[in-house]
Amino acid sequence: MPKKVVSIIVFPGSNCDRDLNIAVQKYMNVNTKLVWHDDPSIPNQEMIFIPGGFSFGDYLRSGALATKSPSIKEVIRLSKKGVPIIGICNGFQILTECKLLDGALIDNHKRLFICKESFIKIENKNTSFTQNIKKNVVKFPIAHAQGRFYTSEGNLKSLEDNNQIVFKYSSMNGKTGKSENPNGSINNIAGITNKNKNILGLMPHPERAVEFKENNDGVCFFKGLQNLL
Amino acid sequence: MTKITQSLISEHGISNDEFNLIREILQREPNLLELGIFSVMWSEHCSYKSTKKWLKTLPTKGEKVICGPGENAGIIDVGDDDAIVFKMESHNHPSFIEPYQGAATGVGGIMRDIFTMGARPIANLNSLRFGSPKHPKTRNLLSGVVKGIGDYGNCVGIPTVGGECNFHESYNNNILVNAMCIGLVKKNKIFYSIAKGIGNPLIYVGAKTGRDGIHGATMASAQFDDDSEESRPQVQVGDPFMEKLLLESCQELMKQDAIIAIQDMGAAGLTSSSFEMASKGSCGVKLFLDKVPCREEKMTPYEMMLSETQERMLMVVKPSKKKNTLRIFKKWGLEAAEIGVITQTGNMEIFFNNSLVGKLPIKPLADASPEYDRPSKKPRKKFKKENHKSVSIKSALLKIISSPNHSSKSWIYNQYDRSVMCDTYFSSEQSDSAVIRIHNSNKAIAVTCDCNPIYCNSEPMLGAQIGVAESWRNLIASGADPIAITDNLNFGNPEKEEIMYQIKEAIKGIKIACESLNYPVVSGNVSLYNETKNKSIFPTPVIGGVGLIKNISQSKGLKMKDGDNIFIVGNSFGHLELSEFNRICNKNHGRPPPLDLNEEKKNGAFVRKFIKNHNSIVTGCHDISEGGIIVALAELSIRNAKGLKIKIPSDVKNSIKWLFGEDQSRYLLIVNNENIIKEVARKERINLQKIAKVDGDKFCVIKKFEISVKKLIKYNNKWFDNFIEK
Amino acid sequence: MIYRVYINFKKGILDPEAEAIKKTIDNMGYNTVKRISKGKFFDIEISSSKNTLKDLEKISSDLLSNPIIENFRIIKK
Amino acid sequence: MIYRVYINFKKGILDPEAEAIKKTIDNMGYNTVKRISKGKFFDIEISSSKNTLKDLEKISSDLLSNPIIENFRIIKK
Ligand SMILES: Nc1ncnc2c1ncn2[C@@H]1O[C@H](COP(=O)(O)OP(=O)(O)O)[C@@H](O)[C@H]1O
Ligand SMILES: [Mg+2]
Repeated sequence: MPKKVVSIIVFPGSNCDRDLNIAVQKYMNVNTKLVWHDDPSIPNQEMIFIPGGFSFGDYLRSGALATKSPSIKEVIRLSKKGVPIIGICNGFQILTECKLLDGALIDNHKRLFICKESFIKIENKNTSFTQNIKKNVVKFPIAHAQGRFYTSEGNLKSLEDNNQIVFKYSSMNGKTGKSENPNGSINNIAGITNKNKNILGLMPHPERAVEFKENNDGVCFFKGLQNLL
Repeated sequence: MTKITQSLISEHGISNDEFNLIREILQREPNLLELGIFSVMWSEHCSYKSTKKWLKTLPTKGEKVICGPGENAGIIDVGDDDAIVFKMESHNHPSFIEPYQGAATGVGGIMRDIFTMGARPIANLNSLRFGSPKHPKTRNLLSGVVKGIGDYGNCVGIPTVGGECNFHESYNNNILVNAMCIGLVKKNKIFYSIAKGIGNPLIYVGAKTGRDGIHGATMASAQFDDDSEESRPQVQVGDPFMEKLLLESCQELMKQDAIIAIQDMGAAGLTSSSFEMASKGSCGVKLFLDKVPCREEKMTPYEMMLSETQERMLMVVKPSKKKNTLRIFKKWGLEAAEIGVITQTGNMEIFFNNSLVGKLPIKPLADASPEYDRPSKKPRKKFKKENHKSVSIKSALLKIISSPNHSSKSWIYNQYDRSVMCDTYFSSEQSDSAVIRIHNSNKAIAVTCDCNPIYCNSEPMLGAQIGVAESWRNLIASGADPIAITDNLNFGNPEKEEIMYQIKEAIKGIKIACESLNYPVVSGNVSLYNETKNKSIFPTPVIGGVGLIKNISQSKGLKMKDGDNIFIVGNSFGHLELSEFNRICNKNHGRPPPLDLNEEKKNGAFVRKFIKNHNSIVTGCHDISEGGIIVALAELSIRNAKGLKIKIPSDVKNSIKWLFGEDQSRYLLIVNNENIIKEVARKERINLQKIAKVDGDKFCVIKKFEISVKKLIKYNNKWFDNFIEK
Repeated sequence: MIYRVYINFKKGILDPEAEAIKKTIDNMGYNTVKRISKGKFFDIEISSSKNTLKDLEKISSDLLSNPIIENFRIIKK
Repeated sequence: MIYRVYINFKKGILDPEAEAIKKTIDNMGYNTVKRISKGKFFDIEISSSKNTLKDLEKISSDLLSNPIIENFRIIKK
């Protein structure tokens, strides 16, 4: 059987597209198609990734300018048909900016870019994105300046009620207190899905945790996605 | 037309002798445009007129050197058709005026130097010097510079993996921001800046030209309108997004066999890029300035030739590939234009509105650029009276590790994306040098930058040698074979004899150390006139070293495991002059520790070989530098959150000297088997001593004192946060 | 014609930059400054048409601001 | 009293953000937008004293703006 093909949208300022591409091919056992942001059609619709980076230099608000790219219009259309969509870091920011995911990602509470290894608790293991991850806590690098997840109290409640919160910043043992919160996100939120659970956005970078055996928790994330295809 | 007056000449920084030379070359008076061009081409920055004579003495050749100084960056061979391109460059003055933009554009500039050669940047480093933390400007400068460096590299997607950051009052009004970039290229895909091919088009690409950075002195002409003061910003604003577009589009274009020569527009913008390319190719150029994409209205030829707008490139392409070239740039949303053509005349002919507005012979202008042998004199040392303090071992250690220069730099490096590109094996807080895997391979390179200005200020030659040796040692400690360096020479005013002395001595020191260690200089940068109100910075020749690790599993970091033993390699004499310890006691005078380059080589070769042959025994490795043995050990404890039991050898007479002495050429090797290393050291006649064992959660110097590692970490972490949050 | 679009954070959203500036001002010794908040503006030159205001509304709500966190206001200059 | 301090880039300084936004607006199909420039403002609540304006001048030039690349203007709200 020929390998399935998943799409990765590439913006001029994407800078995690190469790394994501490698991780997806290697651990999901699929082929990939890189879709230039200007392209109004996305032929391979098994699954769509929006990678990290600075799509348009992060000008205005990170992710804002990207929402006007033709490919994102197509992503929005396909999302309604249930196509699985995953946005990582800037991809998450783009998904919130085009309202496919709830909330907004704003300046970290200390105003500084943060890059470090971060423990992430899998808050909801019952999504198709996470059901195959065996560990309760994984270690993924984070690297962002606008990663503070914000949403209104009402929306937060509905995120909770619908089990849409998937990842939280935590300690090694899964504690999710204030001191484990790197950027001031509401309730330590690091990743959420939409109501329908076909769209996932997360700030941490699983694709940066696959290369060296010292930290390869990303492998289980990508392997676990195979069942979505 | 503007008359060339005496004051206009001196405002352009051109001496009378130089002006006479200009007349001789042109066989006539220059016009304002031509004067402006001479002034930037013959500036210290472009012509290296005060240092050229001495820089020529540096060793630049070696079996692994593919390209030494002279091109945009140096290139070394790392095997399997892979080559590493690297260089360091300063952006000191702009960063003092506008720390965020100044530092950001510094990073942008050095990255362009790397990717013009066809390489993809794979790592950035930076070496920073700020004034005293007590100086009112220091805090803003620090946060602006670090944010500027981070934001730029992060946006382009190149990991910033290491560097150094020190504070000293000599930098109060002249901070140093030296940025280093390392790129990877296939040996047969290197691009140079040698213009060739009569009739070939000259393509401009990137940001539109504005009036950025046209220097104060050269603003003298009367042609500007009323609000010209405001419309000629001296500081350039960086656009990392534009840089990313340039990087990707150039990489795409470079796959297509279209480019004959390429050069970024750095200092002196269009002028230096066009002159240098033409001069290297011994050809002429016609420039049509009407075609230059401009951001502002009514720009004059003078402004266009001298603008330092960032994120621009110039290239000569094959005529048959012109259309395709423009198409690729368009895809990336970049402005590109054909602004000139290569000729055989050997002249630079500049046209504007269909008339010839400037005509200069290229070779003579480049070749005849002044070279000075400025007088130098050893300065007489002035001794200030000092009130010495006495301190205990414990409080000295705590003072050092919580001091600005030795506190944890996590506040800095956490602002840098170190994990993008997925090849950062060690960023520099994890190992003595940063270790970056060569993508898709099992090899890695190690990179580091080092300088000790306190040593250099006392004895520039020895201090510079120590800088070279320290970088060499850092590479060895990471498990690498050192290959070559880049240098960034930061000094005061070379027209002063004492400063010229420092410059000559420092260069001599680099030369001696590099020759001895077989560690050639492949690129570099000079930044002079770093002084304000007659107060010069300490001489700061920063060394950026690069080495190769053939098998990444042999790379070593600052790791240790419970039960490991720590050995010291090398001789400890207890040299305290100019040490961190003495500074804490308010003793600021003396000489740097002596450096025996043979000893350096011998110890380095031993460590190198031991890691190679007994990889599985060695848990980690660390060099001993500022603060001596005890600070090096404390760093290991802090990094691993593990305790140590340290035993001062019985033959040691003065434990303070032994613990804090800064003798050179020493390493700590952390091993899990003590017999083998002892045996090998004995055979090789290496001075080796076991001094500590990894154990428990206390940092303990037996019979002296102990402290919990938790506390040690707290001391080490607090300074930056307190300083910034204040 | 030039219009100015003002954008600021909705009430209740922590603005760390404004807080940090307030702190620095305190440290500088100005004890009269009570509160500080931050916003941005865009000056937009637009050739007049009958849709000008509608267009500006749309640009402001769709692109220049994010209604989840920000308010905007358009003013003719 | 509340004062507003406006800050914008000096003329001639490259503003890549404004350029990127302008390009996106063009791509969205609004061809009437000619030019766009950007700035920020701070609303400062300050208890009145005879030094108020002098203090604000100083805060604006020393902290809120960098006179090398930015202009500021203080207005009473
Ligand atoms: N400007 C910087 N950029 C990145 N890393 C830095 C910077 N300054 C310091 N570091 C890192 O912090 C650590 C401690 O810094 P420092 O004390 O200056 O180094 P060293 O111990 O080698 O003299 C080193 O690993 C260094 O690489
Ligand atoms: Mg070191």
